[in-house]
Amino acid sequence: MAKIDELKEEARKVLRDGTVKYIIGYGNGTNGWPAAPIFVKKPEDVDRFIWDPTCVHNLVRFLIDEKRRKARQKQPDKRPVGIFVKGCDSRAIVVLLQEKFIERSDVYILGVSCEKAGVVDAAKLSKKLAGKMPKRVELDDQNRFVVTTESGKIEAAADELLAERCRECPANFPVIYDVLSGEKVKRTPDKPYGSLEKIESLSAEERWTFWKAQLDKCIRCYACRSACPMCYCDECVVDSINLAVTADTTADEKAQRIRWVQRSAESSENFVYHLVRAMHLAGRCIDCGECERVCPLDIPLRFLNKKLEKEAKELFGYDVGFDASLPALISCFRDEDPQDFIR
Amino acid sequence: MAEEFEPRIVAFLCKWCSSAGADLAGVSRMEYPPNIVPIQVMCSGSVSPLYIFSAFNKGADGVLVSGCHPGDCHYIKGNYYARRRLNLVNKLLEYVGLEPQRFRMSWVSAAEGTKYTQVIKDFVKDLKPLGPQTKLRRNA
Amino acid sequence: METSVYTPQLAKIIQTKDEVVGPRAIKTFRTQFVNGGRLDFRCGQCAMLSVFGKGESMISISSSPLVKDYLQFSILRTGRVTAALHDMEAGDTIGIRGPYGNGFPIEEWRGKNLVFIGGGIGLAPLWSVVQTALLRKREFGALSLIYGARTSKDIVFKDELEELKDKMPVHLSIDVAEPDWKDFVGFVPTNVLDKKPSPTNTIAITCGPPIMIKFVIKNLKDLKFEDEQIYTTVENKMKCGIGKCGRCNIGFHYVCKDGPVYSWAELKKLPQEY
Amino acid sequence: MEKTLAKKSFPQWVKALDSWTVYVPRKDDEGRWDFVRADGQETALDISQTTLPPKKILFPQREVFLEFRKTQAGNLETTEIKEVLPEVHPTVVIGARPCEARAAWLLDKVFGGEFQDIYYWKRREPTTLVGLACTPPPSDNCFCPSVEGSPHSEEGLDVLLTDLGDRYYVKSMTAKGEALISAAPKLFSEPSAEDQKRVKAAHAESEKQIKRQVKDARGISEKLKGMFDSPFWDEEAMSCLRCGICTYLCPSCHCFDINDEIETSSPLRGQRVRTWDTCQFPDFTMHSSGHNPRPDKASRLRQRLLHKFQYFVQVYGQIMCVGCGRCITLCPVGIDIIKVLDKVRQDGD
Repeated sequence: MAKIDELKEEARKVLRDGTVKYIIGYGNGTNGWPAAPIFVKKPEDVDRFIWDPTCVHNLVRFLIDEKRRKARQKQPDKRPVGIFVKGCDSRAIVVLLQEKFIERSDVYILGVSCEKAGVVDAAKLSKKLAGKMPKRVELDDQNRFVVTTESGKIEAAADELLAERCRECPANFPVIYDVLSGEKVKRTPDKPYGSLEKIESLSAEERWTFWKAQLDKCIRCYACRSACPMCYCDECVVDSINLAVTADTTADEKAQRIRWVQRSAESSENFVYHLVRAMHLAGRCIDCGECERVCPLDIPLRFLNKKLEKEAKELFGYDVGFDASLPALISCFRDEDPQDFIR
Repeated sequence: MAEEFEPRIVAFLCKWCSSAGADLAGVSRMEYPPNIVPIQVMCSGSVSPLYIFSAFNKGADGVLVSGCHPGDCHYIKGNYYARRRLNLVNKLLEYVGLEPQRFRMSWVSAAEGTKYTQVIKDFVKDLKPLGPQTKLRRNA
Repeated sequence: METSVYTPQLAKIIQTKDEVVGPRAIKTFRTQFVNGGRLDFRCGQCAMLSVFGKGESMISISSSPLVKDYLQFSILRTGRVTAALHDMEAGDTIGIRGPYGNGFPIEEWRGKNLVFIGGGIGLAPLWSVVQTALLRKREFGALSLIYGARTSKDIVFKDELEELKDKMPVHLSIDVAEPDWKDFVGFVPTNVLDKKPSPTNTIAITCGPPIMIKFVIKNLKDLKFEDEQIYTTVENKMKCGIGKCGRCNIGFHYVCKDGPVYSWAELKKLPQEY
Repeated sequence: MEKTLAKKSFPQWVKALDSWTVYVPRKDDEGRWDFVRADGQETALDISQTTLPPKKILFPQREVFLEFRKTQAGNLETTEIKEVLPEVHPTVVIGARPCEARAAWLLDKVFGGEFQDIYYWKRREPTTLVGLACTPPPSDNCFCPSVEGSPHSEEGLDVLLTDLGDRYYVKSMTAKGEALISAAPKLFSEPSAEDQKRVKAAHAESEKQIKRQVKDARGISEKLKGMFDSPFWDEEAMSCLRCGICTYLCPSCHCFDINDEIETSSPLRGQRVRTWDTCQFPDFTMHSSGHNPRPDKASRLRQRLLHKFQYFVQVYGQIMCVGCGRCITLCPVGIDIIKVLDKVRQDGD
């Protein structure tokens, strides 16, 4: 992974001359996972920024909070917000720009290329360390991860600990940035949707038993929705009362609001929630894998969105997160869209 | 005679053609199974995936979305959007393991009363062997 | 067989009366328990009303505890449950559980003058203690009511207020002047300053929208009312009503159990979380 | 009553408890622990960090309170409700951590008192908690000694097992605990003086192995009283994603929601259901008018901390946090309440 020393200088400069409100990046976490999101306002704090294979979080999510905060302030500070992005994160910004949720001028992008490798998979690493927490993770020059724990160092081939999404990553360098560190190493994964084969090869009944067993675990803590940079609706289908209630929302509007999903974490309700979320991410999910990483019950949610990403590519030739001028997947069509399933 | 399973189908019928096709079938006294619960929508493009998942959640054994043939859409593009969106819904339902026959999309114009009855007959014929839909159904 | 504190008793609506029509509709319901249910309560306590299939809503009981043959609730149409209640008529069945909350400490107010200051639907919780004070008139000093609403159409208990006028001074107000409106025009807090209730041996009880309560308390302080002489009720979202579901707290107080009635002396010490 | 139980006869003991519903911690193939029904394949107890604490057994995520229906006879419509009380078979939870049992002891205070929550007690009374002392601590983020607990605390536990290598030292504190031992008396033997010395040593050693601590928790509780309006909370909650992990997985979090869930709308038939709820979601406190006393994530992080470290102390005299470390380990953005509490202690203004 590229180094961020020049980016730090850049960060110090923009903070000092005030062109940027604050910068979202990664610093040292204290809960056992080396990296954690931090927010730096002062130039002298720029040294707190780190960059290593444990910078797994998608920080673009915090641009949503920033927009909400500005909406609540009477005279909001219109300066852009700085943000460190990997390849996948940058594509999330492209989708937010595509949907006009943020303006290009709202964000100052410090791009870091993943070059040969990518980030570690938290679940794989935790399994390898038998639950123990890593102190540091680095990538050595033979493309191996060196993991330091309190009881010494462990080495593993990058492929063994690399996050699934990095192995299938179409472009591991930022597609949009103000400043960039590291070269753009074009990598064409041999099987871009390889991880799906495990499920697609199952029979219908086996697939059902798999997904039922997984989604029955769901406790509806909504971490997948909270971590997702694309899930920015003010009012979600699963919320018990509408969140966008204002003083002039009439009683009838509130009373007639349809409760599509019950609050109970029952299998039927979990399915409606996860299927609707997957559909709402069709053509918008940039496969940053956060939904799967944050899930406390390890439900493989990424496979739901990756499947629709594959369909969007194969059925409609639609790529996500590369071109901010493209219309959304389901608000455009081609004459040659397949219709064999219509009878 | 054992109580034969009668599937209950929720059908989203586009007002301008499929629903008119259904009326034509009715006016021409065509026989077709009474299993569908018709819901008239302004356009097949307005059928949200949430309606489909919610229908299965509330116990529908089959869901049909029927719209106008490409080019006939009263709103020009509605059925093209529906074609793309409901194709994704179909793939997703199949992917999680719902029996593929349970979700069906069709083009039925206002003049195709016979085709409408045929679509319903085929759909009921497909659903009968599957028995009641218990996978996505809410069992309160 | 012990029953759960969450299970409501069934009750029938015996009479409904439209107090206010329109977007901010208010309706008064009188309910009677079926199969021998009963609920003993104190002034200012609330009950959780159930509309089965819709949910529950915490509503203050506006009839006096001395009235035994019905419970009266005045409800603003504002959400899922209250809209369902407004669509109900006499004969429909609802659920009632309670009583909840600490209620007004009316025994401590013996021998004192009582000034009731209400705004909009805020008159409903006050009505219980107004009626009780009238029925036990000898035990209290002078009673008076200052009440206001946005418009004359938004005034609740219109007929009862007319009758009340010959039992105690009633000072009505509306926010904006109307052609045939002869009483005070302006917000309730300004009406309080205008009427200048005297603080000697007097308790002021105020209920209404939070913004009104804030300024009423400020004005009462200007009129030299002590913190212990001012009582109010606090509104927060409630679900269980018995201090367990964790949502209605202001500081370490659960409003449903430790409130909703507070003297300004107590409320001042709690954080502004309502 | 104090006994010892050879490790190799632990499976027989579990089998002997056939008149109970027995839960044991088990690791799935992704390395995630959870309490599952015992099915005879238990070998020995491991030091486990289950994702969901035993709270899910005592206070399940969904509890049906009552069923309601409307029946139509002619034009007469009658509404009936039927209270649904859980019928719970005597249950044993083996392998609960002492901090999780301590959390059950705290939940007893919340669901007891003036208004008894019968749904909780119908599950709590028939349940026996068998804890395993944490030698060593299951997680790097454990800090139970800092919140008046310990790796071998006994509050809420009926039996405390301590691993002495080839055998468990079994200490039963309640009649319910003794009933488990008398279910298979021949498996247990009297503890020798050596065993008693070793168990004390093991307990002392376990406390030294705790890696994290919160200094002066009671002092922090006092200091928190004056910090309601401080901007401190905005900075600390900046990276919060507003999900429900920290509260749903906390053994002592007990907030819940009550909703009516409709099966059929006409004729109306459905259930009133209690489900878990969290102070981290906006509609937890949102008024029908849209006003929200806790409108942003800063006020909700403040509520989570004040409730556990200040309000609970004022109402029940105990710190509500039991130091299990789950909210620290599983927070997606690494918000660490130990770090937040230390900041309160050091420079809380």
